[in-house]
Amino acid sequence: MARYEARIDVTHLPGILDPQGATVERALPALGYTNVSRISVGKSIHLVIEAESEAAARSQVDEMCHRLLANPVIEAFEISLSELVP
Amino acid sequence: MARYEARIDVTHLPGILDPQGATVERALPALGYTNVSRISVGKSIHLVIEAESEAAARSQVDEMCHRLLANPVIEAFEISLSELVP
Amino acid sequence: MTTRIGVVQFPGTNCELDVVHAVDQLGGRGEILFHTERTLAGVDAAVVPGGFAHGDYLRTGAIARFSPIMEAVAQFAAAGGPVVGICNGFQVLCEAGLLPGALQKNAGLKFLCQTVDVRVETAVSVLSGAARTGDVLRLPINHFEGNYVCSPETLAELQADNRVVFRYVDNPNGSLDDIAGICNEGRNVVGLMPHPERASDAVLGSADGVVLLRSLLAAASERSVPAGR
Amino acid sequence: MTPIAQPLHRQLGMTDEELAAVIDELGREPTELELAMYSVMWSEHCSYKSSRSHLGRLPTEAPWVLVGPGEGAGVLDVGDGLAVAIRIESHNHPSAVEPYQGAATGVGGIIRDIFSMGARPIALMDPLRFGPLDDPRTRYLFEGVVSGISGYGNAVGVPTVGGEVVFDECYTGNPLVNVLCLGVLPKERLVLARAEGVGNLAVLLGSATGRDGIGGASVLASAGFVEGSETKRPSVQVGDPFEEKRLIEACLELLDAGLAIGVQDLGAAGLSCAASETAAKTGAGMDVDAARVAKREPGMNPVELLTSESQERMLAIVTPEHLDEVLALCERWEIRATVAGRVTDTGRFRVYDGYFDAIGVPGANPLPPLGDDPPEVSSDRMPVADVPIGSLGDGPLYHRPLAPPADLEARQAADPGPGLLKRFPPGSDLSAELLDLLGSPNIADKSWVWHQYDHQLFLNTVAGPGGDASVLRLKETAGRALALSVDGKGRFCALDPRVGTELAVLEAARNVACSGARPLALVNCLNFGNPEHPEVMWQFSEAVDGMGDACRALGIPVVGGNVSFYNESHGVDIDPTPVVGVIGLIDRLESPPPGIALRAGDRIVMLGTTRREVGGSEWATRHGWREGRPPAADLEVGRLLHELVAGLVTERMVGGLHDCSDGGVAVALAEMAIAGDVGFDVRIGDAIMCFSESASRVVLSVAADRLNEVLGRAGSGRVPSVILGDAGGTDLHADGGFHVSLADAEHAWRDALPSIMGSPHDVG
Ligand SMILES: Nc1ncnc2c1ncn2[C@@H]1O[C@H](COP(=O)(O)OP(=O)(O)O)[C@@H](O)[C@H]1O
Ligand SMILES: [Mg+2]
Repeated sequence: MARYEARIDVTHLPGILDPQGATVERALPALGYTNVSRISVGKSIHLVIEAESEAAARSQVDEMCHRLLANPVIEAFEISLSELVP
Repeated sequence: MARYEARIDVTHLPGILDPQGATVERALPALGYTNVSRISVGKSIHLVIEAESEAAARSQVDEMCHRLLANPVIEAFEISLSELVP
Repeated sequence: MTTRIGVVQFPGTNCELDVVHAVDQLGGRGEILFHTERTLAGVDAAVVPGGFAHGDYLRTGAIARFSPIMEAVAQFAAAGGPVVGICNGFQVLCEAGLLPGALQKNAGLKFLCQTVDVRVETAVSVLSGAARTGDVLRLPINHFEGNYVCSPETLAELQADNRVVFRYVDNPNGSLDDIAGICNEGRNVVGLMPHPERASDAVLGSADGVVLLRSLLAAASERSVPAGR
Repeated sequence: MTPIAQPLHRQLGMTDEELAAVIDELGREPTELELAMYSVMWSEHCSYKSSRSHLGRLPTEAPWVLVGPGEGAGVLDVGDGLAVAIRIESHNHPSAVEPYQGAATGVGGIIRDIFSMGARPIALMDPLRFGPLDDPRTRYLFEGVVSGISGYGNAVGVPTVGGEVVFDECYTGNPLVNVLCLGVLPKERLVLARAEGVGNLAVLLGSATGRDGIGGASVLASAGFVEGSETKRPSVQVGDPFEEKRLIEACLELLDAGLAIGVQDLGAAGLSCAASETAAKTGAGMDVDAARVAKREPGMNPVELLTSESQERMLAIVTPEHLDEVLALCERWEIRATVAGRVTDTGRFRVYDGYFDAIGVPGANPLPPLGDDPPEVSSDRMPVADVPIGSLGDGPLYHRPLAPPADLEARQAADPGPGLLKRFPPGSDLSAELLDLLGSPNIADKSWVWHQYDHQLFLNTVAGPGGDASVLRLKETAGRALALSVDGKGRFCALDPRVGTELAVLEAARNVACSGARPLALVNCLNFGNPEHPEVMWQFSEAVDGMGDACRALGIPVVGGNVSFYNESHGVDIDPTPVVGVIGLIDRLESPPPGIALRAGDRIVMLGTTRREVGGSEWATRHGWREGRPPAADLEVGRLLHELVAGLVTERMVGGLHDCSDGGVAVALAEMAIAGDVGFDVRIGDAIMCFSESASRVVLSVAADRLNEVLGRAGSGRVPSVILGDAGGTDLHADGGFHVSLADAEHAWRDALPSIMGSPHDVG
């Protein structure tokens, strides 16, 4: 059994409104930042998972994202894995 | 002027409890996931910034995190930058 | 000469008129201060009321604290002026650094609108001067992010200086040390999650908030900081 | 495998006949944009083409009705110069696809209907229907819908003061999410969205327009619904309560300052519907320039821009002289405002792409989004749509065939009474039955739901969720208050839609009477199956007649409604579920109404008559019986009861009172005991008498020295009354019926929902 650290980057599906991002973007010029655009605010989830292989870990995390961690109807997610060396 | 895409990974400071992470962790066994631990739920912020150099971009994003995007009292953040080739 | 209580309004604030109504009922005069103002127009005290300033987007209070009005509030507070943050206002004051710590999601991950028992832990603050230490008040809470957190050092300080002004009798949201409200060193800036204005009329179920609003009106009319502990 | 490509009009949900009618109207083939607009405007959702022919049978008039059905909301005169606007709408199908956003955008939509009348929204109510909670998908939907209403309603700053939740297997594949909104306005500020005055400008306010719910109305509301179907996912809309909150403030300020002639919300069919409707009402015309619409995404074409259902957008009609002030006011509230239309006298609705700037129409023209190429501006552009302005609004009218369900008589004949009596003969111990009913999600404490809702904002809530009706004081008046109740009786309607609807009206009116109010008006949300099924149209027609009869008998005008058809999954229709909201007025509120709590030492009196009616009852259903007849609905008896009860309450002659509904008198008593933290000792009769859901009954807690007076009043009010027993002790005891401790009853009732919903849930 190996242990992997997973980072899941949950973002909005293209075309889905991101009120948080839009609101932050509106606020920035007032703070003197005029060179920033395309802000989006999503979720970042970290976890540790035990699995036979990286492939096994990835497919379970993917399933967890679909079932619980993300909302596939409006969110996209990207999984990055790295093995934890004890 | 170059354009950079920034990803900011906002996490909870160690020692600051994370209600969302805790709740997800409690929920997982019921869903049949017993091999997952150390779950934390934070924010992932994406934005595009124009700057002279990667260093300039990084230092501005760092300042933006300290002032606005993260709350140093409870949150840590990590910035990753990549240049956007037009 | 009626006491003037300035009530800050950000886009997304929604309890401003309730606070004005409650203050007026008690003989004071509530005045709305729009977030783009740069002065407090000479009011005797400032309230940052509840609601969802800037939608609570990113973090509660994160964007609101940059509003021009907040600089005026900070100066007023630094000069000893009475400042009270209720619910979202408490969150804004924490983000603005006028109060230590932060408020994050309730432990149950649910919005909570219910009336709870809150104990007054010190009568030495601009919001509790007319109350007695140990009084238990029935006050409505109405928040998703009311779970107070701070560093162990900060907590130790708050406890040592007796700056925890209100505690929940039965902690509804996981708040550190049952904290419902705190004050700054000067004790002229108070933030709390419960809504005194929602308990300002028996016909609404409780009038226990009146003693707190009276305390504020008294502190405001003196325009001075209660001394000592 | 991919299906053979359908002709465009069919893909858009239009029949060949409807296309022919369009061609006839235009005298030519429609352009793609015109076809898209007609398909949405003529959809069931927008045109009421199947229901219009029936709704005319409802009574709509009373001296205090300022605006009846047909406008954004009904408006009532409540005295002291104040008026209230009220409306209810469904958001069923979007909520089944994405529960949080579906419910959230439903809240946003109904709120816009209210402030478009010039009223400040002050209260929401949310009648909900789901399948049984043992299904994980249902728990996910329930949790998501409640979070969505909480997340949006709380943040937009409109308290949710009451509602309803019912769980029944017929809603498993098709939950119902109805939302009612109430607003107040100074009578003189009442505005109706009207685009008058040639040359006046239509200013688009609020969110940029994205690809949300393109054709959403027709896709989601008018097509048979298949659970989780991928094709609908692009139509999911995301709500932004912060944008809406700023829109409320900006629009009300515009109207207060007299800067807007009218404001109209953008809902189904988006800009094409809003712009054409406002002008059609005055017989004027309207030109719209798609190039002026702020786009959220690059590359959006006029079809998308005109039919997009992006949330949080309004259209204000303003005179050119006022434009600068309007834009300034919007900037103060950080609201995007762009001149997108212009009133004409052509009697036509014309859409251009890149025209206004060329002909010199004033106002802001937003920059196109990154990566977009704006259309070439030119004054000799041809319109991309050009239709008679009225034609979009008056869609086809269908007289669909009606037929009662074949098995109706058989089902009605099978009364569960005898079977249940065999299982629970007189003298059997009903304690377990009572505890089971108290723990049934349909009856159990709903505070798990309403603790998530801000129900106190504005300091009006004298009686919030948890009792019979919710009571709101009107601070602006001399002590007046409103009472509100929403009720639906799907199970009764399944057995007899006419009687079931009468029972729903009776219950809502009864709840309102229990707070001492006299009923002012009713709004309804008619949730039905597929109107192409003759059984469904028969149910619909019966329900309309039942509502009409009940409203006439009780003197309650119907001031607004909403019809939601196609509530079906996998070809199975839901039970007919008309939901009604009744609003009542309390002329003088000195102190809060008594509430439902039993008072230790009081006598317990029941007004009304218990008959052996368990058909469609919660008790029978829990034992697997879904047949029989619903309780009789004697409308005259109801009217007399409501008048008596309202009188007793206003004269403060009772210590507490509660209407009998789900679970019968046994459950009503238990709820009163829990609320009053005191037991009781009563005599009710056998199981049937304990759990019968006979209509028009109210249980009273009466001080001993008031007893004879109350009984006398009942007699002279021609309302039967019976003394059930006394309040006291810590046990719930019914002679020869049940005997449980107050603690056990409270535990069963309070912990049911939390223990089921405790942990977060799997999408399943
Ligand atoms: N979805 C909901 N939202 C808010 N309040 C609710 C909801 N469901 C039930 N309630 C409240 O719980 C109480 C009991 O509901 P219900 O049993 O339907 O009352 P009644 O039987 O008198 O119509 C009511 O006050 C109602 O407002
Ligand atoms: Mg009911």
